[in-house]
Amino acid sequence: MSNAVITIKFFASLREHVGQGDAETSESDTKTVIEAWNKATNNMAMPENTLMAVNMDYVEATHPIKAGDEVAFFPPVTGG
Amino acid sequence: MSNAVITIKFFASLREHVGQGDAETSESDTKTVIEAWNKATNNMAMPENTLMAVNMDYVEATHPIKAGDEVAFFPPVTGG
Amino acid sequence: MLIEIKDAPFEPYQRLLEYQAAADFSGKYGATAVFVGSMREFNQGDDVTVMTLEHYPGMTEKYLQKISQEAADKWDILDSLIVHRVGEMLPNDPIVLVAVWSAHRAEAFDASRYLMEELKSRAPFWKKESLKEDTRWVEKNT
Amino acid sequence: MLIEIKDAPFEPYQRLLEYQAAADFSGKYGATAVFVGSMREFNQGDDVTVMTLEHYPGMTEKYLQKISQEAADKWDILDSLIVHRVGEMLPNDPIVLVAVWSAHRAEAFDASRYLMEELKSRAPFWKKESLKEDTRWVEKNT
Repeated sequence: MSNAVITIKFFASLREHVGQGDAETSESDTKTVIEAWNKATNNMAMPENTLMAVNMDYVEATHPIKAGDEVAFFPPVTGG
Repeated sequence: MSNAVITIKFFASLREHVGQGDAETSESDTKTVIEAWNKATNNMAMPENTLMAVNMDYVEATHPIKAGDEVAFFPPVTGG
Repeated sequence: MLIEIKDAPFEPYQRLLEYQAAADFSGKYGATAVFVGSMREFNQGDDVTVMTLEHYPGMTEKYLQKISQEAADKWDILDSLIVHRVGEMLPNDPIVLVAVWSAHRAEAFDASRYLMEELKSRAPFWKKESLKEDTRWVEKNT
Repeated sequence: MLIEIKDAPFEPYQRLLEYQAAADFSGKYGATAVFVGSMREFNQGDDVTVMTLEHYPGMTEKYLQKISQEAADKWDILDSLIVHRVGEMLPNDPIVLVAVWSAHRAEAFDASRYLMEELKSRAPFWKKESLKEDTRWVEKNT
């Protein structure tokens, strides 16, 4: 986890919406979760209700990220 | 059920307390549930919390009874 | 909607599966809420070796039917099943099974709990515990 | 306290019985509250032929573990088991099993419902329905 790469994941309808499941970015130009979204989606509008996680914990869009983090975006969950 | 007999039943700890499971009495001298108790137990004091049923429905002590009825006395229920 | 009184040990999940397999709500239920009450080997600090469940035949069935109907009237459920044991039982033996099927979960949860609470307060069953040297009637439903 | 993700069909009551038989709470539990969620053959007025459950591997397990621990902290329960299906499934297939064992019933009822509500709102699973001529993501948990 000591490299400068940030892993980005999209799930379910959001994966289909952005047209990719996994992406990467570098620490240098992505300091927050929302910046990771903008970078990976080429500034697509984020759908309302999008949930965000960093290293598998729910966070807000302004949450800081650092090298090695895994950032995930997904729609409201519908399991159970 | 057209005879003049009233059937009286005791269950669980109350059966042991009064020393009998089943009794009978006649309509002529038992017009209410409490009278059936007094008749069948020879006027024992009725334990607090005793539950009463006539024809398998919960009733109060003053509930009237008639020939053919089945009257039951039992402690609070503890199933399940 | 079925209620059963059993005077011999029963396996609640097996009974549930049999009932479900024969039921006409196949494909319609998204939720099954189940409660199983079973015999503990201790109560109020004492070891219990045997428990005897007495009931009032006839009135028991009448009240289990009545509370099943009440649940069906109060909630949008597909079906319910209550099985209750009577007679002598041993630790770990199932005492009661309550199962409710519904399209969505809230109704199954609500109705199954209602059935248990009403059963516990209105169905004429009584427990007698055999301790090492004594027997006693259970006086409170905990 | 166990959580499992299954990518093939499972029989919830069978799994529950296996778990219970191997558990160390034998003789101590008087209450088992169980919830099974299963696939319905219709949703929002449409026939559903196949459902696909996607999840976020790793985060799913983390959150199921987390809510299991929360329930264990909030209520005096003996144990809990959560099994959740992923992948393609057919009508009547079990999706989720939640089981809670406790000495008395209130705790098992409360904790099992808590686990389901938290799972439904926080565990990263997503359902996609295959209709006769289309597929769609389920957007609301009903």
